Amino acid sequence: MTKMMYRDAVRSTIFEEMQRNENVVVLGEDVVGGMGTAGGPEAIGGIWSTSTGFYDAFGPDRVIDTPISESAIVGAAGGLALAGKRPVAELMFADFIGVSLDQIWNQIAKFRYMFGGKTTCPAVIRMAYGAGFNAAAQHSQSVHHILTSMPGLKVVMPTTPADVRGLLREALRGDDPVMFLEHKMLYGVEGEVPDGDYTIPFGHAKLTRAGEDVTLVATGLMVSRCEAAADALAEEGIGCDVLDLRTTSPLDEEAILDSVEVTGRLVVVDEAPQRCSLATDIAALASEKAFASLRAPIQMVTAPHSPIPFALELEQAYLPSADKVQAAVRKVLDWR
Amino acid sequence: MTKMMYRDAVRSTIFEEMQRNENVVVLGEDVVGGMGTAGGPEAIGGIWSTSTGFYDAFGPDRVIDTPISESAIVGAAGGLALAGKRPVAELMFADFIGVSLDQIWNQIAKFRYMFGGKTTCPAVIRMAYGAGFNAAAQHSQSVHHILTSMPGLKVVMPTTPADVRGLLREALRGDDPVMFLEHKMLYGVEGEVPDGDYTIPFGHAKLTRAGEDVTLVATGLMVSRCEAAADALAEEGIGCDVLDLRTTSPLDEEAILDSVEVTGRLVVVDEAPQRCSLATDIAALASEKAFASLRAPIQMVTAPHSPIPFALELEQAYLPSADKVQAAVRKVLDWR
Amino acid sequence: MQLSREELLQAYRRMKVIREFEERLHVEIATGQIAGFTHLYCGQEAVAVGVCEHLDASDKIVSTHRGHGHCLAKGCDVDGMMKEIYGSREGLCNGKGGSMHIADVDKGMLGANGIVGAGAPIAVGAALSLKLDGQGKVAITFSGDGACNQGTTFEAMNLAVVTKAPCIFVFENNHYSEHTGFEYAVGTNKDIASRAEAFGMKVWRADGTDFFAVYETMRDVLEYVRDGNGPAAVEFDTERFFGHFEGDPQNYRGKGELERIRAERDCLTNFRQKVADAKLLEGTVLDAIDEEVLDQIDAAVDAARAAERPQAEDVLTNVYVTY
Amino acid sequence: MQLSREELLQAYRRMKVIREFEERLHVEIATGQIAGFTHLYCGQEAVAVGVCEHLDASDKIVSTHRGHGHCLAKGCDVDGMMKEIYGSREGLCNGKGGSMHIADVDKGMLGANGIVGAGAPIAVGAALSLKLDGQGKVAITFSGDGACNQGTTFEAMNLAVVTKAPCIFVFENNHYSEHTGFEYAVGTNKDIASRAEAFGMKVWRADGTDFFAVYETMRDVLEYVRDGNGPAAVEFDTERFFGHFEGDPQNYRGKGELERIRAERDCLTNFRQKVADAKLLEGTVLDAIDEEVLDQIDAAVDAARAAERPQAEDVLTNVYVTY
Ligand SMILES: Cc1ncc(C[n+]2csc(CCOP(=O)(O)OP(=O)(O)O)c2C)c(N)n1
Ligand SMILES: Cc1ncc(C[n+]2csc(CCOP(=O)(O)OP(=O)(O)O)c2C)c(N)n1
Ligand SMILES: [Mg+2]
Ligand SMILES: [Mg+2]
Repeated sequence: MTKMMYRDAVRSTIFEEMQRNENVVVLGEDVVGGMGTAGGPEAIGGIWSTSTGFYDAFGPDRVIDTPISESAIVGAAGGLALAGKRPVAELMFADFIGVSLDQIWNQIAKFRYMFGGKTTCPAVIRMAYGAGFNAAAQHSQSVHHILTSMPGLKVVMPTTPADVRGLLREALRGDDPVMFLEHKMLYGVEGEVPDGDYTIPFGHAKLTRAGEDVTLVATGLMVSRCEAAADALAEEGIGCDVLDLRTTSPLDEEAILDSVEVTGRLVVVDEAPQRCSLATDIAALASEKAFASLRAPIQMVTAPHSPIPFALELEQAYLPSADKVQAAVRKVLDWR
Repeated sequence: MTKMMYRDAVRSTIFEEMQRNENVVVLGEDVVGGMGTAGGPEAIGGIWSTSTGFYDAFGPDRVIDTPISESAIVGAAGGLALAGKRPVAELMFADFIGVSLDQIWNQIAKFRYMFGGKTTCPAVIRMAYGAGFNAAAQHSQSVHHILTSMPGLKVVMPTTPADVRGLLREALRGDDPVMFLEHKMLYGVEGEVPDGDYTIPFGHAKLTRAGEDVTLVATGLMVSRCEAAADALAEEGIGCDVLDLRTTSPLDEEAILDSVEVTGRLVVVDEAPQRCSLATDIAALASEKAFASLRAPIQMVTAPHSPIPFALELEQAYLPSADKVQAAVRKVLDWR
Repeated sequence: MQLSREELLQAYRRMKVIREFEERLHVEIATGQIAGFTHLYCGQEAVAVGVCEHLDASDKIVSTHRGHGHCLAKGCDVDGMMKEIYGSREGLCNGKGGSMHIADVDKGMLGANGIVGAGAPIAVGAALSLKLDGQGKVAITFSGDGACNQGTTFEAMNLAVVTKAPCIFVFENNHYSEHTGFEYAVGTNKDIASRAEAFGMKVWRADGTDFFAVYETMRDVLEYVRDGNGPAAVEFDTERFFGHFEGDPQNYRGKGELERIRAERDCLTNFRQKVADAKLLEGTVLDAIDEEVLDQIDAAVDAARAAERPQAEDVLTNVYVTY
Repeated sequence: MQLSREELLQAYRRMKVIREFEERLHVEIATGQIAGFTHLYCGQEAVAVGVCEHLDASDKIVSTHRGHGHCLAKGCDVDGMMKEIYGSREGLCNGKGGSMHIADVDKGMLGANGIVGAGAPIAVGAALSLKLDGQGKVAITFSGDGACNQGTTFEAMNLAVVTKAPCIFVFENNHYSEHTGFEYAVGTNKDIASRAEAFGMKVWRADGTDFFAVYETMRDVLEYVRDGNGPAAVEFDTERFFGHFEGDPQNYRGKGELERIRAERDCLTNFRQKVADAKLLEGTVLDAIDEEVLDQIDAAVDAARAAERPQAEDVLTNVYVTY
């Protein structure tokens, strides 16, 4: 076991994988930094410090600093993958899927299918998502529901350094396009990381709190808010299962349904607004497949249906909080 | 009453509105056609024939033929709207939100909010969506769930010529950005159209079949499949409410919940794949707000989780059919 | 002309295969036998063949919605393509892709593409891969005069220049994007190539209806790019003989335009003329090829009609490698 | 120099307001009082002011993530902006937008923008609206040397050329996009303007640290565009005095670079020098303005600190006009 920050887990895993497999190639804006300047390369190593030292170790052909051209970045990742490489492309902010969605959705997600299974497309697209920095409406969004809705993409949302390492290795060694979503507010979080070359298979949720009264399902930053709510409720003798989905596509349906079968009560927490969200996706799943077990209406704790506001107070009010999760748990327990 | 095709309802409504309000401006690829050719302007009037005659009537400043640059088209619509005009932009295929999503999602949807309510953005973005033409994975998609998930956008999906006219007028006279989704397979459908200058307010579903056993909820082409299923089931004495949502944002929650309260059984039909879809959105709504009424698990009849295949047989197997809807109805009726 | 007799015969045959493949599709589509949108390459054969005759399977190309010619020139199987267009399970893409998505990655053909302009960034990525491999291989992206207005095309050109990717941007200017004229839609101070030049690329221009002009130009372009000088661009002036898609009324054409381009700008006629004038090939030999090609296309259509149809359960295969 | 004394004083004051607004923000941000991402315009004042002094409220501008200077030059209220940056309900956008989304549509300021390159198409739309109005008004989009690589910028240039929109593309080349140098990221055969030229636009270039150069150049550009000749582009060579965002270590700078540009490329020093040399304005008058501006900024910060905070219920207002 080693202690490590989330951002370092990202960086070290890619670095090790680049050492291990010469086909792994990194590209993105400022992944090197300093190109074409007096200061010279390695000025920054990614604005999230997730590629520091890569350029010095692997050079410009494997660590490709790009202009501000997200469509070209994702498209080039697609071309690299079709040609046999394992690209890891960085979108500085998940919000920039807006300027690159075609290459994600209509290209890399579909190559294998459209081409009759005769190619693989092992492109990993990393992106920093989520609110909490007061970065306002265009730099704070959660986009997992959009990507999860798209067949051909796998969508990964790690919450801990240990999961980052296992899931990122899995992504880098698989043959499918993976959207690797890193929550900005988690980059600085530290955690224990197992030694050794482990991978974590996709589609396996993690139970981070166990209880028999209510099932809480969440991803990313929302997992810790569920845990806080669960811990507070535990003091009152209310027991919650907290499920960290870890990947939203594939989805661990079984873990959700198994828990709901026991608790009969489900609260889904999502940082995105509710309409056509992952929250509704999971609620719908349970309402179809765990119908007989449900003892109360499913509650969804999500962001409201608005863009993300700038001001401190507004962003705070916007985001699902541990308090709102607690309130939802009480509501499902108080039903009838 | 007049008989009219769906595509003619689109065209005549915009044409009349252009006559009525000089601020209405049309832009898009080949909305004129023939620009810069020996044949001269008006070679096509939109590939769906939804702007035939516009150029001759209103000239190049109000009927703007554009290069193949969807981001610029939607962005220009945004700029026109901020400057006081009422642009109607055409994306030939809804799939092209892939190359223009930023301008839809991060720009026109958010101007009003980000600018503290100090502007309006009356931009209407029309797009042809849906499968049925064997146009394969990049020219057949349903995108309403993606757009519905985005706060700031209104999403309209008319199914009949009469609804086209009322809803399009409402869109053209409102002050919010509207995504106007026209199903390709409906363009050739004829229907009665009321006379006079009527509008249809957004957020009002239409009950197209009434019955007390099961509630069917759908949009676009799927409405007719629900109707076909309902008609067949009616012969066996099974009564279905069929709700055509008409707009998915805003959503007529009341109509759905009222019907489910009576029937206790809900089948949601969606042309898109299920994950984070409108189908899950409505299932989640009912599972939260009509929980006590539900007498069987909600069924979702959707496309499978794959890109849209090309071959006739495959596309047919891919799309929800009236038969699949019937089977789902029987399933909810047979529960326990 | 430095081509051997074998090379000349092969080039002619390839162009003829494309021509007859497309002429036959034109007929077949009219009978309603083929579903979906089909864009025929007829008229532009000299570009695809003049470019691809220089390549081997480890060079890559990325194509467009009008992709049959590029596929055939890069060596995709005629039967497999015809079956794909007919939507058969035996098609090159098992009937899942269709006309707009034909690919054969093993042949270095990274896909036709239904999204205008989407191919260019993909080609840059392929070129970056080839640069890393260090074998002097190149990636080529074909773009129309319409596609050259899509943001992705510009981003790709700039990215290629910045990264010195061995990528060649082949612009096929057939003067129309759907129903709109080049003169209207493409803002330039001269032509498409001059735009590419402004991104810092070396550019070439040639008559795209003259196989020899294309072939000779590409020799220079390829030498430049294979030598590690970074990307390059070429603009070929060409013609499409059919409508944008099958069913297009072509109101945008001038009077007699189609007859004129068929008469004066046919790359096959042009080729025959040139090899006859230079006494390189005999008409009878070419006539024999014509016969063989017609038979080959007949056979391909028969095979496609008889080929196995896909099954409902095929819908859910190949979404991922691992599920 | 054809500016009146009044005009000169106003221009100086505007530049100084921007300078002090930003210098003060630099200090305030360091104390952790201000949330979010803030990009300071310090150093580029002559561009914003040299451009906007020609405009009135019915001309439109579209700005970038580095938008404070453009906003102030276009007449946005100093207090309202400061309050917005502090996230107050009294801010120009009620605290919902923040630094990256300041707008004042009534003043013709159509928004800063957090998405690099997103402003250009919006400006073309505004220009098309102004063209339709027929009053000789223009729309101006500001783009950085980084933004000029985004596909939207190219699409916008082409669309403007094709539609002859009265749109001006102002490129502020400050040599860096975040941490990357212009030399690396921007493929050209000469400069950014030469790319714009290849789209068929008339282009200009000038020193962006010299107010008079900017102002005089823009007089010509505006005359050309207001006369109905279609779009135009201008490239200004300029400098940013702070990091990309507040907190940037600026490792990409050369040794002594910041000191040098502050010493040699400061548009305010330059302005003072020029008006002194030409005996147009007295230093004492400018000193007095400096004092007034400092007071104004002090007052703005005080007001912003004291201003009303937004409430949770504000989150859901203004998503739509009608709900
Ligand atoms: C992003 C996108 N926009 C629009 C279309 C519709 N479309 C298909 S082909 C085409 C014209 C392309 O013109 P050009 O690039 O000149 O190629 P050509 O058809 O002449 O071969 C258009 C507008 C599309 N497929 N993708
Ligand atoms: C689409 C997009 N990509 C990347 C970013 C992150 N980003 C913000 S500013 C910036 C650099 C912009 O450089 P330039 O256009 O030269 O403007 P400057 O910062 O020099 O004013 C980048 C990469 C963004 N906001 N939007
Ligand atoms: Mg063309
Ligand atoms: Mg810059």
